[in-house]
Amino acid sequence: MLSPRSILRVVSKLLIPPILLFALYVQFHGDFGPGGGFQAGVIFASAFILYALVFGIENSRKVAPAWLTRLFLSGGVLLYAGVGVADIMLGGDFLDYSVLAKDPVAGQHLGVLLIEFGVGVTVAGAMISIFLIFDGRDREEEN
Amino acid sequence: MVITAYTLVRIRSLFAVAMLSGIYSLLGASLYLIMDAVDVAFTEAAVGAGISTVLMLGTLSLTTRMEKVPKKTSPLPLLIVSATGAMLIYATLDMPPYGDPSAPIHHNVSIRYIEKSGDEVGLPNMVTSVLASYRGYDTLGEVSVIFTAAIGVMALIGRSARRGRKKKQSNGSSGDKA
Amino acid sequence: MEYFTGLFNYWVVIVLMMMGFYVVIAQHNLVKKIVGLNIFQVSVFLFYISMGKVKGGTAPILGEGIEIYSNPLPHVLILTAIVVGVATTALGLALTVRIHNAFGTIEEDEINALEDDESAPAILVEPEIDEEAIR
Amino acid sequence: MNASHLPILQVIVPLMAAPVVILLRRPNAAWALATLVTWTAFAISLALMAQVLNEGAFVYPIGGWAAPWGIEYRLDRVGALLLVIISGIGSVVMPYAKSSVEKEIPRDRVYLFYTMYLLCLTGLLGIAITGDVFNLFVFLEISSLSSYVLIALGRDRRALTAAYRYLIMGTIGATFYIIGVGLMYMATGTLNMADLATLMPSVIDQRTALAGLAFLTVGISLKLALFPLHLWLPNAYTYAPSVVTAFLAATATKVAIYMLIRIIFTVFGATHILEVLPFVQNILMVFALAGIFAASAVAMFQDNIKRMLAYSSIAQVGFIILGISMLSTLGLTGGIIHLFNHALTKCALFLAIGCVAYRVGGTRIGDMQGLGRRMPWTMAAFVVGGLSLVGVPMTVGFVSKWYLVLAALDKGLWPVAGLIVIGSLLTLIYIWRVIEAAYFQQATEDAPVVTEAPLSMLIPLWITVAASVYFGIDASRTLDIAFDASETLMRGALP
Repeated sequence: MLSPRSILRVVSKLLIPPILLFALYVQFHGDFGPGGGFQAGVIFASAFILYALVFGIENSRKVAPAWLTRLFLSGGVLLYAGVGVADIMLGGDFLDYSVLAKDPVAGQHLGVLLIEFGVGVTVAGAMISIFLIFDGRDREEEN
Repeated sequence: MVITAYTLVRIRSLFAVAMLSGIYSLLGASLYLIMDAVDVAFTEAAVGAGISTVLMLGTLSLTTRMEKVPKKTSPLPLLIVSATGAMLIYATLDMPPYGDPSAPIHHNVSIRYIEKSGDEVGLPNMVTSVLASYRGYDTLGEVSVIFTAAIGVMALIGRSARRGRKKKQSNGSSGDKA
Repeated sequence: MEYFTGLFNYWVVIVLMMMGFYVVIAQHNLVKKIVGLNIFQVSVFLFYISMGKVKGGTAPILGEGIEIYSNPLPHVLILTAIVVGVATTALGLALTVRIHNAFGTIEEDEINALEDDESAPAILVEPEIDEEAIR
Repeated sequence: MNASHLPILQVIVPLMAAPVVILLRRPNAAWALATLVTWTAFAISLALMAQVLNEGAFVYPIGGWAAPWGIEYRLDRVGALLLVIISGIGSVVMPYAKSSVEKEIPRDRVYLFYTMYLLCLTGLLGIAITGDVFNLFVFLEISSLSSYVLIALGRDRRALTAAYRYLIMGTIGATFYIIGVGLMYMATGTLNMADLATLMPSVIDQRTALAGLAFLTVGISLKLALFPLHLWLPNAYTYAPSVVTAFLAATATKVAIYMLIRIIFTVFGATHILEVLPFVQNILMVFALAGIFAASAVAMFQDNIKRMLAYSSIAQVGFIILGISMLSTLGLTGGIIHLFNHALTKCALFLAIGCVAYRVGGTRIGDMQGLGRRMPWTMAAFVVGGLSLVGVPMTVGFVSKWYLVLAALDKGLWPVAGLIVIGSLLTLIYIWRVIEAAYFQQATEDAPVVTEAPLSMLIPLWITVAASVYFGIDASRTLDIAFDASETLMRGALP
């Protein structure tokens, strides 16, 4: 009964959660090992692309509608720049994370974590929306 | 890598070109790894071999798969390339040898990153500390570049509103003003 | 002799760079030009990473008992440059798709011929005017 | 928050506005926000200019890290002048943009257009203020990527190929630039401009540094469309939307010229270059003169006025490079002042042509017939702008040409001075063709009935025209800035 397609579906259903988890690991572990926001964003997006390839563009659009990817895209940039502005408000220079907490090193840590998150969000949003636009055109013509 | 690049120049099937370009990136990534650039290798593998190839294939499915045979070839490009290459070779003659620890780049700015970043930023991964803190502003620029590209692609080949709305109704989501 | 082995690495990178550069300026296919641009850029990145390498050094992640690290700064620059590269690629490919819609070809010679043909309708009212040409 | 953060706010305000526009999405809201932001940026740039004039050059460390380790913003007179030009032109064209964009861009893409516009502004401002060569590359790419998109949004399908060609050439230029930066970095181990400037004298005779200079110059020359690397420019300017052409023509190439000035004078140092490579000066001068004459000659035979003005831009870039190539204070003053003046003049001319395109729908010489009577204000503005381009006294064009001639005479280059005058006269020929069509020819029978352009487009047009006359009559302020700037730049070269 199992068609090749359903095998694909089952396998990818099994694969997608670990990929997402791995993305989060890369996102927040980047300070210690290799990795960081950018790589995490790409991995996150690739999990989504796998989903889109297996379950079709239309379904994946339900998961990530255009307004959501737009929010991701803009939110990341705003978060990053917002951290910088917050530093100014707190009396430091732009992107000077030391003022974010009492202890400069802790402030640095917090700042890096926040901006890496901003990077990850924007990159994931960008990759997903670029992929959907490229591939979405394709499918539309088929319909 | 040289072989891959050469095949790329000769081959006419664009599909193969896209795959080979992915392979080229992957080879590049492994070279980065050999040269201690783990972060870079990671990124190149994900981006060059992953995202770029997917985009190439997407483009090919929207355009054509085969390249046509060019009618004429001109010697000018070869001339320009040779001149540029010669200039670069000329530049290498005064360079410190590969891996030389006494090269100027290892003695100026980088020392502080290596010696102090652990205390100043508190992260063991120096690449992350430099990327996110010392040169954090570059990274903000980088995020803006990727943002620009995504919006640019949207502006160029995004769905037009008319067709978008048709889709939107079936999706049941709102928010499309135009 | 050591002088030459020391520089050999750079020379290989330069050869790769120039192959990519050649593809960009000599090829007539728009997709292939972008692939060439990719090769050109990846080779430039290799050049940066090679200069960051220190003999006997390890990856620049702080650890116990490690004395020599490779230079982290080129790595950071190249991370940024890779992102810029993929952004350029995405935009270039998007433009290629649009050009294919508008002209029906992605060969530079044919596009030039079409551009010189003034009689053809040149104004695009809608970005996606030519539905049939896509497939 | 106080005034000391102005340098970073200059760039960060438009940058942060871009994602907000994406979230707003309504065309009118997008336009309103973009206008507000560009005007804020203009105000900030004026404040910065005042600060530079009062207190001299200053530095703003980003991230709180001191210079060679972190990235710093470094602002001096040239940089401040560039900021004023970019944000000034950027805010003047905004009221104009509203009607023009509504007509030329599909409605559902208008907000994307303004996002791109803001990002382009961010990139250009970022280049003009940064003190770090790699940071410059990042912002160069922001401005380039967004300008490719802006050009491709033109209605003609040839806009697409123009943008593609620009993308390829621009990316080659940018890649050459990073090769050059890499070679410099290899020779010195730093990326900070001030740091590079102190280290450069000791390594400038090394082949690595020299090749770096070569790659930087070629890469930037691609961006600034120095003849013969100008091939991307004519089509890009011809087919881009009117607002984009006016904005990019006035700013993008100027910023590239600024980069060249920074590299040659600040980083390498003019006198050092002259010591090691005395022939560089002549090479640049030959290319500049060849560009002036070749581009002017081509411009004379163009049927499309936008394309004619695009070729004229290449010729004017030639004039500016000519001033720079003299590597003297006077020549540099001429170059910088021409940079400012040409930005004003070309912006006015392209805005005028944009008005014509808005009403008539075409920009060929034939479309201009009889327009002198039907669109009197637009055409009068075009005439004043054209005279300024030629270099008639009482306009800005005269002041800068005058200084270029003086600089050439000062160096004893009589033939060059003569060529500058002849080159300016060539400008008269192609501008005259338009004037003749507009004032001395009757409109054809089937020409559409047109009226004057809307006020929202005329006012920005006349602001730029008035500015180009004002700074032509009272040039002392701009001249002072340009002269002081060139003196510092030349001195920066001395040990």
